[in-house]
Amino acid sequence: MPCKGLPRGIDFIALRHRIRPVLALICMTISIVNMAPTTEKLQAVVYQVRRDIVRMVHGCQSGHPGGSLGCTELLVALYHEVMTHNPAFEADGIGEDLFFLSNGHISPVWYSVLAHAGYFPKAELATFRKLNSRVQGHPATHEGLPGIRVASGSLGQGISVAIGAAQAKKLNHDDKLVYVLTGDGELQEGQNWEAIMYAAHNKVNNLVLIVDYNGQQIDGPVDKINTLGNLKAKMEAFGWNVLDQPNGNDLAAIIESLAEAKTLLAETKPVVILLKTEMGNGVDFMMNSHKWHGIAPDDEQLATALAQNPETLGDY
Amino acid sequence: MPCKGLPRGIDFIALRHRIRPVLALICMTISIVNMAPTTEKLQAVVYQVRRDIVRMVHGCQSGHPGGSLGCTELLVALYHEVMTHNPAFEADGIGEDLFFLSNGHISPVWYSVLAHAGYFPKAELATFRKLNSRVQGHPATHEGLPGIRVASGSLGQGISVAIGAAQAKKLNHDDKLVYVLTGDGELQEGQNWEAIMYAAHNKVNNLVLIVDYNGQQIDGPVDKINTLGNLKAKMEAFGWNVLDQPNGNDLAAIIESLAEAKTLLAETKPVVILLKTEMGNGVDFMMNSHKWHGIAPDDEQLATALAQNPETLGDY
Amino acid sequence: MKKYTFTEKKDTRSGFGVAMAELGASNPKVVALCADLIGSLKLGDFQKQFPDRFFQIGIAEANMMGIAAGLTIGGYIPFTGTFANFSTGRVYDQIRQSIAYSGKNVKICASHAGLTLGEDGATHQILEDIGMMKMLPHMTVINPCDFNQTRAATLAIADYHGPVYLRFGRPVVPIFTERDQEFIVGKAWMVNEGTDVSIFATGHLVWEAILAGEILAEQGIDAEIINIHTIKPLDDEAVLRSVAKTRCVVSAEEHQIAGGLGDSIANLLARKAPAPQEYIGVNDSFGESGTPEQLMDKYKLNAAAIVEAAKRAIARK
Amino acid sequence: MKKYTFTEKKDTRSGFGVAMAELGASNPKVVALCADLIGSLKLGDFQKQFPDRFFQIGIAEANMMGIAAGLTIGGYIPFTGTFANFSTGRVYDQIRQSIAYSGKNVKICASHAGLTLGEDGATHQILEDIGMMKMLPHMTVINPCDFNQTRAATLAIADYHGPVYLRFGRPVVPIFTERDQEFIVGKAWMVNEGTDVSIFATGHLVWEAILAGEILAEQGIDAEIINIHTIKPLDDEAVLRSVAKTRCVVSAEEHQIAGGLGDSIANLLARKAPAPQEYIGVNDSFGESGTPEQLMDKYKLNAAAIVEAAKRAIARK
Ligand SMILES: Cc1ncc(C[n+]2csc(CCOP(=O)(O)OP(=O)(O)O)c2C)c(N)n1
Ligand SMILES: Cc1ncc(C[n+]2csc(CCOP(=O)(O)OP(=O)(O)O)c2C)c(N)n1
Ligand SMILES: [Mg+2]
Ligand SMILES: [Mg+2]
Repeated sequence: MPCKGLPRGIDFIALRHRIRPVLALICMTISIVNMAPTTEKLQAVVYQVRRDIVRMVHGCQSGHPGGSLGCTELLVALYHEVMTHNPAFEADGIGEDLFFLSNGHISPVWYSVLAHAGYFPKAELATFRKLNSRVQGHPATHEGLPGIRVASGSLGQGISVAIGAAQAKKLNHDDKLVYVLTGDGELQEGQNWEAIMYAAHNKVNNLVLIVDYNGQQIDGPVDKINTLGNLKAKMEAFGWNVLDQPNGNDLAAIIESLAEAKTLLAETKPVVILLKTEMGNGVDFMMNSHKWHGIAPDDEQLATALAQNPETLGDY
Repeated sequence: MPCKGLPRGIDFIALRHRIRPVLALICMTISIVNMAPTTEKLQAVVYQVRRDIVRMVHGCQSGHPGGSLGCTELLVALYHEVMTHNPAFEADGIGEDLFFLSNGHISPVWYSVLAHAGYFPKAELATFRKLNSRVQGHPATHEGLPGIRVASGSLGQGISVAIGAAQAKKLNHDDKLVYVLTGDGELQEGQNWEAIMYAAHNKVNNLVLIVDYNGQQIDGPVDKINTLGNLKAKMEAFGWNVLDQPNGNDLAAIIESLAEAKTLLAETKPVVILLKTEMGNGVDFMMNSHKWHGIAPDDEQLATALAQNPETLGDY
Repeated sequence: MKKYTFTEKKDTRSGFGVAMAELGASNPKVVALCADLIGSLKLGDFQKQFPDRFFQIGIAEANMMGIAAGLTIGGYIPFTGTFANFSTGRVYDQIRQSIAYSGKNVKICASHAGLTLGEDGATHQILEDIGMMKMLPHMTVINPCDFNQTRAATLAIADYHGPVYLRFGRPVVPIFTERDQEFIVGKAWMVNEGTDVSIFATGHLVWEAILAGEILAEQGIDAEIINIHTIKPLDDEAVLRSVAKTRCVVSAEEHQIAGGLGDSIANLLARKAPAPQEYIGVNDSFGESGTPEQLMDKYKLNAAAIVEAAKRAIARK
Repeated sequence: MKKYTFTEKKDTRSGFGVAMAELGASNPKVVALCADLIGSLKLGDFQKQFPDRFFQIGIAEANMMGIAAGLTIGGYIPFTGTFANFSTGRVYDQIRQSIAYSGKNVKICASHAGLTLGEDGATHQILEDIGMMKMLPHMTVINPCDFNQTRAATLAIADYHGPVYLRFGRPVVPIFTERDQEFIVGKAWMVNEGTDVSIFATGHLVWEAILAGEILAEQGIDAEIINIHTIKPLDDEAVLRSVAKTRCVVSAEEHQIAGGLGDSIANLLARKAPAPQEYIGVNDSFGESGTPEQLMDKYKLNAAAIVEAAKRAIARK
């Protein structure tokens, strides 16, 4: 369960050291007493995250709106509903569910969701991809942005890292889970298959892999560039339990798949969710194409995009 | 069909430039007029190659006898029966079937088979792994050893190279085939899966992959180290036609599988043969274990090994 | 100081793209490979005009290097295209074994090198690629300075047998070299003769060196500026001749200080004729997001920094 | 010349193996990973005694680096083990992003570095690993000289926070340093004080430098010999102090001349105090099969070559 309801706008960086233990306690307490929010409440976050994404990418005229929008519901569901996690942020994440973003180019959605979950001030989103920012073009740790545990951007490395974190949890007798998101085009990288093979052999059954199955990569549809073919059959042949989720932009469907994944882990296999998403989801002119993988809207396009997504929690 | 019957002991290096065209012509002619040899004739080569392998490894007290012995029948079948090839050696291999060895550590079997096929003097086998030799520990091109077109030894790269060579053949309207051999442990390397995915997507149907499916790697059985699980299902899920050959040390069975592979290529998919071999085959104390992956026999062990394999074509 | 002017700015990668389309037409053996970055590498024209000789590999750079090696066996001249990071560090062992050690005629063409990649940040801003590629035996390493020189270099390496690493970049920068220049692999280009200090620059830093030369000239300092477009093989003679005259050095590159052009020059001079040297380069740190200009300023890879370095070098004579 | 003797020869990788077993017992956070080379890396004892903290990755080095990075997140100190080639060039981008840039406390332990790997030949004989790893920001690079120093270094880096590249080798070589030496990361070890020439050596070349020092002493040449076990961060002070006295340099390493220890020294001296330098290293070529001794002789990485280089360096003062 998430840690929601923390006051926003607080400068967590300054407060961090003094209130860290208190905050963690509050957070855990909230997690316990808080009832599962309705997907309506989550939908409000989704709208705001979408606004943040297009505004961030517009603000620096670079970045990746397509994949970010496509994964908005997923990340909102994870951080605002499914995961046990601590916005006061401890890098080792002991006792918490962990999330890794292998397809680091969709950083905008992660940054926005982290900010709304209380990891860092929303105001920092305005510095996205700008000089001297902690909100780097691709997720990075060295500036100490809370919520990020490893850098990504060069594709294909995240599953391996997630496996290491999951195996560390086992050594630590920590029964929380590790989630990792990859792109579908990204699965063309061989390192993923090394990791997928290893995770099955070593029964890493505290790991949930989610594939952003949007069918698009930079140069075109995945099926045209270098098809993944029957991905479900591939993952099963590699010894994983596979969940198909054709409605990857539907909050309730996502939450259901994530719950099912958790149950399936009892079987000693790692689990993958093939999450059929729509690149650019929520901004009509960005949908049904790979064109918005990595370009920024102009002023007019921004206005159109914002008009389709009401401000719900306050723009940064 | 092979180019057999060339006189042995000729210094091809010295002769190469002058007699290259003549030699090629002779070779092609022989290929055409020669009847398919009995597997008995091939078996004689097999014995001699086995002797060469253990003697080479013993001679420098290093190298990889296990995998080499396990693939002896395969390489003999390829070079002395199945492939159209030219021992006068042209690096571009136009109009020839090509063979690539991805698991370069089993170089002894390749060197011996190449020498017996007439690519270079058998006497050079005595220089294996020694200073200033062309017969390097792992196959290499820069010393100009005829028969080798790319270096290998660092695992996982051969299928990619073979695909490139196969696609070049298509550009050249050259209908000959490309064969590539990999280890089974080697398939843990991700680059293989990049290549396997690409070959299916691009319908590289002039490529035959052979997996040395001996179930062993350095630290133990593949199933214990990092299992390939259902490799057939994996390869099929990746869009390949798969042939199982449980008798990978039986010449007739190998030849049959290679013929079947050729037929199957008509289907526009690349073909893989899962060749169940026995590491160390033909030397009883080297069989049934991964122990002889990469160590050399002592004098006594050498004598035992040689006693089990009669000299048929003359030791180098 | 010789006058260099420009009327137009273009990205060096577009020089590559234009040359590739020309090569496609002029040399039927040239093939191109790309790992899901056709637009970034400016390979769209080649792809459209020569679809049979274009290979879309997908996001699998290791496989791309192997396939390129294999294509040479059938007599082709493969040009691989992806970002500089994924052209080198991602695939070093593949280049090493299947291309360099195997002596394959592959041209590894790398865009978005260095800090000027900009907003994507450190994971993409490779600053170690020259160092990696120059350590490889049999490898030629080229980093041209503008659109025209990149075009010329691309055309030249098609006729140069052996593996080549060709590095270029993303931002638009002044075009100040001649369109139909002769590009000789391994031959340094004398930008300006001078007597007080030798400035050896490569890639985007050549224009900054020219700007620095103008500022220095105003201050009465006569800088020799040499464009080292080929880092390996280094034009030893040109370097030694210049330093024999000026007796001090500034090296300037969009790369880590360790391992790049500067170290090639320091190596040569240490062996032949030691001289004080000041390095313009990134000092053992990763990059970050920002615009190209902001980053070149922050990390001191610009004319102002070269001017200061030149003065320090001269003071140390 | 100070006297160094030895009674025993051992491989440096065994110093690593012994220390790993000790660390397993003394530090519950230490975990080991191996990519199907347990015997070669001498990790058998660790594996047997601490099976829960041993990870057999199989032949998948990229995955190994990622898993190591992930294990640090739960508070562990992962030591990865494979051959030097597969520890660096094969996985450079993975180390760069998931370990170095991410500031992960991973110890990349690499055996069979250099020519002394012997018979396997060039595909395995990496001679560029020091250069690659030293270019990476945040990376520490260590190449100890014998069994005892390798053991000491392995123990030391467990307590040193941050990514480390530890390089060692296959052949048995003299043990001439003390068993319980203090190993301070980044601190050079003065092997012999001298006044005529500074010999900076690392790894297997340190013993050769000592032998060279003895020969030189007989000829009336007083060589200063310094063991640079930590190539990065370089002990600038020790280098500068020595060269201020001797005014000439020999660098000696089992590595390409480009990019290694020699270039780190040339870089420092070019910036601070230029001096004539002679390089002992492999000169832009791949290795080949042969015994370690044959190869070190053929490629001139031995005492005799150091003696000649020292004389050339002195003559150039
Ligand atoms: C190793 C590597 N190669 C290439 C790239 C360039 N790149 C960034 S995103 C991308 C496409 C990724 O496709 P997918 O994973 O499907 O993500 P989507 O486009 O759906 O967001 C590519 C090729 C990279 N970042 N890393
Ligand atoms: C990239 C790479 N990693 C590790 C090695 C070391 N190595 C050589 S052979 C081998 C085992 C290969 O297993 P397999 O492919 O099954 O060959 P077999 O032992 O059956 O001959 C390993 C790990 C290598 N040569 N290359
Ligand atoms: Mg996609
Ligand atoms: Mg095997």
